[in-house]
Amino acid sequence: MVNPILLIGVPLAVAFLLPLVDMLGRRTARAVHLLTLAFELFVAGEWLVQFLHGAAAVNIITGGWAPPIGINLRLGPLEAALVCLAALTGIGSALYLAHHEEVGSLRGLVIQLLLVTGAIGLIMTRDVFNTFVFLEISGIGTYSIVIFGKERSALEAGFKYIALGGAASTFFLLGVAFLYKITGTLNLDDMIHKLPMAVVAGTGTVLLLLMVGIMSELKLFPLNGPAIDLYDGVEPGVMALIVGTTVNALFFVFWKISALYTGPAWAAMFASVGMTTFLVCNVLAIRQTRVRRMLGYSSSAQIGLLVFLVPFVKSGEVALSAIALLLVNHTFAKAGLLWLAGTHGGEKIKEWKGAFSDSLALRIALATFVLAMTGLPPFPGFWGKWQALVGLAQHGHGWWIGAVLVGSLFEFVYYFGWLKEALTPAETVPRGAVGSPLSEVFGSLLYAGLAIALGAKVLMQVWGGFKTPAIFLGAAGFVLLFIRALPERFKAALTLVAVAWVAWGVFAGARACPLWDIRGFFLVMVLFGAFVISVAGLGIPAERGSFWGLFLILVGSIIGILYSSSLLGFFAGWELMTWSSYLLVSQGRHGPKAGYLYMLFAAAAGLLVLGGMMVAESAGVTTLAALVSLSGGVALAAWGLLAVGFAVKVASWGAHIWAPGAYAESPDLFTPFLSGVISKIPIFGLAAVVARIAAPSVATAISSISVAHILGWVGGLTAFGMTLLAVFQEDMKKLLAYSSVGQVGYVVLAMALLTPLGWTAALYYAVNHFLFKGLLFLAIAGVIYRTGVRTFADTGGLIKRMPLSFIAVLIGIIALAGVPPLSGFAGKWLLYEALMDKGWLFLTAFMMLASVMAFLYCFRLIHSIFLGQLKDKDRNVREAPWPLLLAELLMVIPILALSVRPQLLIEPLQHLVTGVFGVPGVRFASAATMTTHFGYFNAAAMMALVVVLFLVLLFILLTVGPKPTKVKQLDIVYAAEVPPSPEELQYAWAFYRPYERAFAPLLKARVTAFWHGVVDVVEGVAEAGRRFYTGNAQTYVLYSVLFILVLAAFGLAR
Amino acid sequence: MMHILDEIRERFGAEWQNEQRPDLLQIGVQAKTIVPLLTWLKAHTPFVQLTHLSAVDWIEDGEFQLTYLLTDPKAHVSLMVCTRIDREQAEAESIHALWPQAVTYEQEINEMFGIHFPGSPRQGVPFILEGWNDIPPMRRDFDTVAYMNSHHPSRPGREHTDPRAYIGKVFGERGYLHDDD
Amino acid sequence: MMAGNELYVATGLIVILIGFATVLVKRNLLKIVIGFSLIDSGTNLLIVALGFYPGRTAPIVNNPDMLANRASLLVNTAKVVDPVPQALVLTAIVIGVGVTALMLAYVVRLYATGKTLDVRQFGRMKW
Amino acid sequence: MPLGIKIAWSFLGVLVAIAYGLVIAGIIRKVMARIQGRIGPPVWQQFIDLGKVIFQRTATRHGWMFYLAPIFRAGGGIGLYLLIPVVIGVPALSNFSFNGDLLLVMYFIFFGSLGMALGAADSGHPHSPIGISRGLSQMTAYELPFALAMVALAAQVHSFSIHDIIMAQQGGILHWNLFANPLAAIAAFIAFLGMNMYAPFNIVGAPQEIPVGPPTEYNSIFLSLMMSGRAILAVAKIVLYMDLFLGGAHSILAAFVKTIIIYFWSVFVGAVFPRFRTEQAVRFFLGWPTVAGIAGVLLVLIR
Amino acid sequence: MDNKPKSTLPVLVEPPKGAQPHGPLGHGYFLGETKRQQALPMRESLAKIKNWFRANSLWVMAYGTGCGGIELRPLTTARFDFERFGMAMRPTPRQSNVIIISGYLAVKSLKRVIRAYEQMPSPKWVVGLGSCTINGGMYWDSYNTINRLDLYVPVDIYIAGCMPRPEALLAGFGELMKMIKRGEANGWNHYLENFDWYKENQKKVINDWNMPDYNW
Repeated sequence: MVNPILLIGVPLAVAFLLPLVDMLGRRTARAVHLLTLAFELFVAGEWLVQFLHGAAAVNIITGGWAPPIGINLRLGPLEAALVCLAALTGIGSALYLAHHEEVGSLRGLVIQLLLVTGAIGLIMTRDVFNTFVFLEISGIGTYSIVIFGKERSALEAGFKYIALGGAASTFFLLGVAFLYKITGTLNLDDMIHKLPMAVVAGTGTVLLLLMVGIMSELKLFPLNGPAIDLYDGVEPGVMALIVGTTVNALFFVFWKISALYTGPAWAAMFASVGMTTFLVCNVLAIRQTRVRRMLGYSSSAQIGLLVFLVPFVKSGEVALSAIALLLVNHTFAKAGLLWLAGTHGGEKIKEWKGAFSDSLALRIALATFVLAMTGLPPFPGFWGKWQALVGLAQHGHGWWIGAVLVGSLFEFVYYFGWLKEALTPAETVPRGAVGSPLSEVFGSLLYAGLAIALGAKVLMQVWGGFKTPAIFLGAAGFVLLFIRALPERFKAALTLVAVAWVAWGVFAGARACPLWDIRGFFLVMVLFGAFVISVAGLGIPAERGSFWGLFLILVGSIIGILYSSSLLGFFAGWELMTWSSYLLVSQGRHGPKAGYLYMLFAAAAGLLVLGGMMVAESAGVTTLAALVSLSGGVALAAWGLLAVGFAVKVASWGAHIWAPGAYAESPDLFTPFLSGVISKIPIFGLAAVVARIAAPSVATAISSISVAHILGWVGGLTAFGMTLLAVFQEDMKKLLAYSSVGQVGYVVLAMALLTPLGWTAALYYAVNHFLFKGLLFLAIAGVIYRTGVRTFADTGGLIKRMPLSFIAVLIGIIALAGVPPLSGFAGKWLLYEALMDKGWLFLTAFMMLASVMAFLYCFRLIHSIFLGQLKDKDRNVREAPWPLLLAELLMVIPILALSVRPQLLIEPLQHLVTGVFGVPGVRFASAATMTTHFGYFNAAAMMALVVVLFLVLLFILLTVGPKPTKVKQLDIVYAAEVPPSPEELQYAWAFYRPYERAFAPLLKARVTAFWHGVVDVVEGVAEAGRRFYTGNAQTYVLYSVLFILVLAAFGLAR
Repeated sequence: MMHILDEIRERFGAEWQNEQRPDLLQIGVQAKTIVPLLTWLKAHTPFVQLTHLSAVDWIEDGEFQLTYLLTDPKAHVSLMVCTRIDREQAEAESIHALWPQAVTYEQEINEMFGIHFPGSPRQGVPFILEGWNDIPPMRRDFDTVAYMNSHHPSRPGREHTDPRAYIGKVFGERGYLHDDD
Repeated sequence: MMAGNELYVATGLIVILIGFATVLVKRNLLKIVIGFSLIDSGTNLLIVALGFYPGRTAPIVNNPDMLANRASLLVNTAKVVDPVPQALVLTAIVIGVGVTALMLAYVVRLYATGKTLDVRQFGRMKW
Repeated sequence: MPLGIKIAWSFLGVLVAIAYGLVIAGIIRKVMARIQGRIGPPVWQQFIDLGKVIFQRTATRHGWMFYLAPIFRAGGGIGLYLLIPVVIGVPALSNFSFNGDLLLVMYFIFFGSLGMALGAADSGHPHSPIGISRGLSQMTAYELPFALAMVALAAQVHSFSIHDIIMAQQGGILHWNLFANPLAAIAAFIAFLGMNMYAPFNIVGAPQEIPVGPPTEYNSIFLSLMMSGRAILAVAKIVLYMDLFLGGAHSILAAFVKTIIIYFWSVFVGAVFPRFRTEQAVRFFLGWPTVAGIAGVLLVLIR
Repeated sequence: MDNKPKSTLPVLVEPPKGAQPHGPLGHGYFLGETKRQQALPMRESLAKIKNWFRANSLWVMAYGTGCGGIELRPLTTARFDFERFGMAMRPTPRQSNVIIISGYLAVKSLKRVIRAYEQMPSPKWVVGLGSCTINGGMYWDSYNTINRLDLYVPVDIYIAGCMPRPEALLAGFGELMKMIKRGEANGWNHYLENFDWYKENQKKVINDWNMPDYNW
């Protein structure tokens, strides 16, 4: 093994020798620089491997003096890992900065090395004063590298930084000196040992001084003003270097020194300051318009989170790996984002429209970093956050969890706001990586790759290996992401094969075990849905190359959810589904904007679900099955949080505003899946997660009827409100979007019944909705594909050109409206019988009203598109492509089958419901007649009656009376006038205007106004809050002084 | 109200003026002063409303008369501004900029008399007549009976009488409308 | 606090406070730099004062025997003032000089860009 | 009863119902004429009209949906009638009500409406969708009091089966739901006005405004199917109301009397009141009728 | 425009010799009857029954052309009450059997009348109300009203007068009903038989013939 002292010695020596080397040429100097960093990486990596195999940490004694007197260094697993990170980031930045005029010069190279050396020194040293020295070395390195910048902004930032750094180093030095006076040693380990024994007045003050010095270097709130300026003003490559080296090292210094701080007061102080930083910086970041400044706030927030976790790790409540994962995640993502920001060059967020549209790898990297930063799976931050929260939960820190979740939500707000811009296609030529040399993007690609690899490794630990369907599909999707050359239809075929393969595997394997538990039920739906979409994809090419890759990842994530037995696995799948569907939604024409809203609500839903799971974890529950054991207030809290989370995800009334946009603006190919399948996954959540808590324990905790009743009314209100809004839509996809949300409202209502019949109704309805809404969205996709328009006013009369699509839509709306004889009626019938059985009379009538209202939009949909007058521009429209029709047929067949024999679905549901409740939902009086306590229904006889009637009447029509003459399109009764054009005859715009007038009081956008209000408040707070950073160096110094005083006032200065 | 006529005469010059009734004044002006006059009337007098715009075919004089009927909506007094234009080059300035409704009148006059109002929208667009291909029907040189005979044949057996002769035959020379009846 | 070095400690503290006051109150960049220098000096003075024990000698070992015998060296340290703070200060002074030089460099560059030394003029980056 | 004979009886029943529907429509015309001081057409005028329409020598059609819509319309009416027991105790006239309960009947009402709407819209005439838009709007509005009344009845009897509801009303006139739950009855009977689309709720057709609304383009044989469908739909609805509120009927005579009474309710209201606009109608139904319906449900809950 | 018809014409205009049945007559029915119907036994009796139905259910196109339009309205009132004869106003030609040309008919209106008439299903009848429809009436020398309605649409019955009162109109309807029952009111057949002749006449007066021919 190489002597670890060389980790410091070699770069230091090289730094001084570099000017000499430079005489051989700048290339040589660069090579030597890189070689040095590679050496560091190699040495630290080798040691890291050793440590991971169980080797003990090594102490290095310098100057021949034993630790109390001499300075010693230590290399343990954490140190080795951090050195690796520093070296890696150093390499990345060196490559990135290679072509930079100033920083890439000789001086720059020296200072880069100096920064790395300083950081490694900070990491390894165990001597307090030595820490100070390395701190100053790092500081000077930073100051000098900043001063290279020619812009005034960089200079200003540097001066502020130096000013606050001066104050901080004074505090630190004073602290060190007094500590030395108190303990008589400068060795950290010695000091830790001796400090508790020293009973000297003022120790607290001294410790406080030391801590403020470190916190100020760590850029915690309120001492982070100059640091944020630095992010904004300094060359991003340099900042990436600083993030990867100095920031990590400083945090490690904090970690080491925090051992001196014992007692609950200090722990509380660390947690509070860390959490305050996390919350405040995340809120303030919302209002930032400049990318790098926003990243600065984000960095502060992330460090705040780490600092917050330190006392809990020290006390053993939170696993160390949580911090490690979060730190690694932050380094990867933040350094990567900074490099990308530099490569792109857009300073304002608005300038990021269409970013990297020419580089798939960079786009993937950007998305990876954003997802990693916001703590989404499978990236390391997710696992870190989960571990941290579990630790907190298990030790009863509920409010801290709440704070972390709230802060994380703000993180979503600004990061995805940024990503939204980046995903929005640019009106002009986008800025991007045109012509960027590989060296410049090497670091970001490396870190993106590492983040993905590390994340995937953990994910596979949770979900299983490549043989599990979820991982298989996810991996296949990931591979597909990179295949650009293939035509989209071919990719669809590949997807088809993958899905079919998985389905074959699943169902072939399932023959042995009883599949018909609830997850098998949803599994069939997901795989069938994915299959249908792939078939449709053979007809309509996806607009973006990444569609099928993301789609496979999405399907994989949903299967992951269904397969998971642990809370972690479930939640990982949940968040994977969230972001993959978000990215898919964003592929639409106005998708990024709609997707952003979708993401925010999905994130909120995810955090609520996470909160609910944490409540469960606090009671020691880690698997879904064990949720049953929850009881009392814990059960109620978990129930509430989870139920609300799932309710937000199904876009219940109040949280519905994301849905129309997301459904309407997502790619036409994806919308059927979004509406048909993804909207059912929260239902699965309700059934598989919430209901497990609900059934036995919430009932005892509080009268479960009322809680369930509330959920029922939420579902009912959703069904009614969304139906009402759907009636007035002018855009066909938006209409279906509102309709989807409303229909899922019925399902939620039926779930909330918590009776066997209710669940039968809910699941029957869910499948039925999946079928007919998928069918409708597919048919509409065909119409949009052929005509290119989406508003009702622009279509009409297409029955003449697209008769098969018309039939598909006709079947869809008859099923949707619940008109006998199609399958929708059985759903309505079950729902009403269940509601009456439960005794929710008003909800029954209310739902009858809502489902009749559905007629209005059903008719509008089919009329405005297919009936009425064919427009001249549509005269040559062709029927939808055959694969799309085939996909529609795949949906129609089950609908017709269920229409004749609802038992096909209800029989399995009987088993399923019996498994949950012990009794089946409906009884079968005869082979075909279903009965409940309230009524009976015979679908087959119904169908027979209708068919016979139809045939008889058709016979009459064909034989009696004259043979009708078909008249031409415009030959209508038009007050004996010649109609001018089809356009003027099509009554499609504002179709239900009188109805709108009648319901005007209900139609005020109150919910939207409420959310606008929320946004206004948050933005107002952020706007007011960020005035805190006045930009004046003196103010920042003053803050540091005041910070000491405030902390002293809290009694820390004993 | 006569003072308005006087003022018009002073400002714009008038060929003749007349107070037909206390609430109906008439004035005849040069065609070229029409637009300034109407502009002035609308801006500075109570005659702000264009009630009517009509034409008369003075075929004997070889002229068309255009009559602009303005109304003072408060005092219920009307002012007829008359002007004559050459019948051969039947063109008049459009006043649709002053009163948008003039467009319709001008369209109708254009269709019925063939008087052209340059700049007015919808000139030449059919208004009442569909597919008219003869000379404008309100011109007095349009022979409606001849047109009838050639286009809309009468049912055989119908007798036509000259109204004037018929009235004279029945009621005597003086007709049936005279003062001492 | 040890008896006998209060004066030095207090002086050091006062100098530090004067330095902070200068940094916080004065608007001129150069004066702010001077303030930081004062802080540095005060800190150095304070640290040295912390290691000062009245009546002890300077921690200079000139007896080669002593150097050879580490055990006796440790014993003999009781007779000298604490050498460690002095060593610290030496380092700190070096660092302080470096930082001050950098600060002055910044001031020069800032003046070149803004033609002013008023610290309030350099707050464009904020919020 | 064997299925074949059942079908035969049902077929006969359908014909009778159509005839009956035409007769009462004729009666309405007569009554309206007399109210207006006219002599009015003969009672059998509807038959003449129907015959005339069938004997028309030419017919025009638009798309194929235009062709099929009358089938849906008539099929909806006939199907609805076939799902409702007309006279209890007479199996021949209980039709096919074993197929489903009140819910099925409620939803089957829409079958014809939907078919009608589809066909009319296919004609490409703007008045058709305008009329449909009004009709559907009005339909959703009266659905609320109607649904509340149905829920009240079903909760009262604890069954959605029409047969059960009839049986629960036996044993005296005061057992009729009309008196057993008068509030629900009020709600349902006001909803009935809207359901029948006579004045004041006849904005759908709105003669003089959007000529005849949806069927503007319909003629000859198509129109005849529509007329028959409308006739039997009206009969089915009043039979349903008779079953639900007036204790059903034990004999054809009782059925005749009761249905006439129910029908004249809407006739007389229509003769007196002017027409509501769509939004007025919607708001009307969502007002006091709904309150009555809610009170009707509460009445059940309190008991 | 000098090729005006020379012959004196009765109420039903005799077509010139050689006029051929037009298009739709060829595909399926002649004089409105299918071959299957023509082959029916008791065709005469059946036709009488049908005519009885038709006569007793006259639906009138609610369409007023001239000043006579105002005379139609009283028919629906209590004083005249034409509903007792089974008549009713229909606002759509697709469901009307009778169209009343109520007074003078401008060329512009003629276009609309023709269109409405052609949209009515057979059998259909035209009633000419007032002198103007017969020979131009007091508008005989107007440049834009037609003088003889029967040159353009087949008139089944004229009701003379200027204007005829509603009683006269009712009497006319009574006569029309009798004619229908007797099978004499066959203007619609005449129209089909002499379609080209009618079209020629129509196109003579309607100069901008922008009416689509897709109806026939």
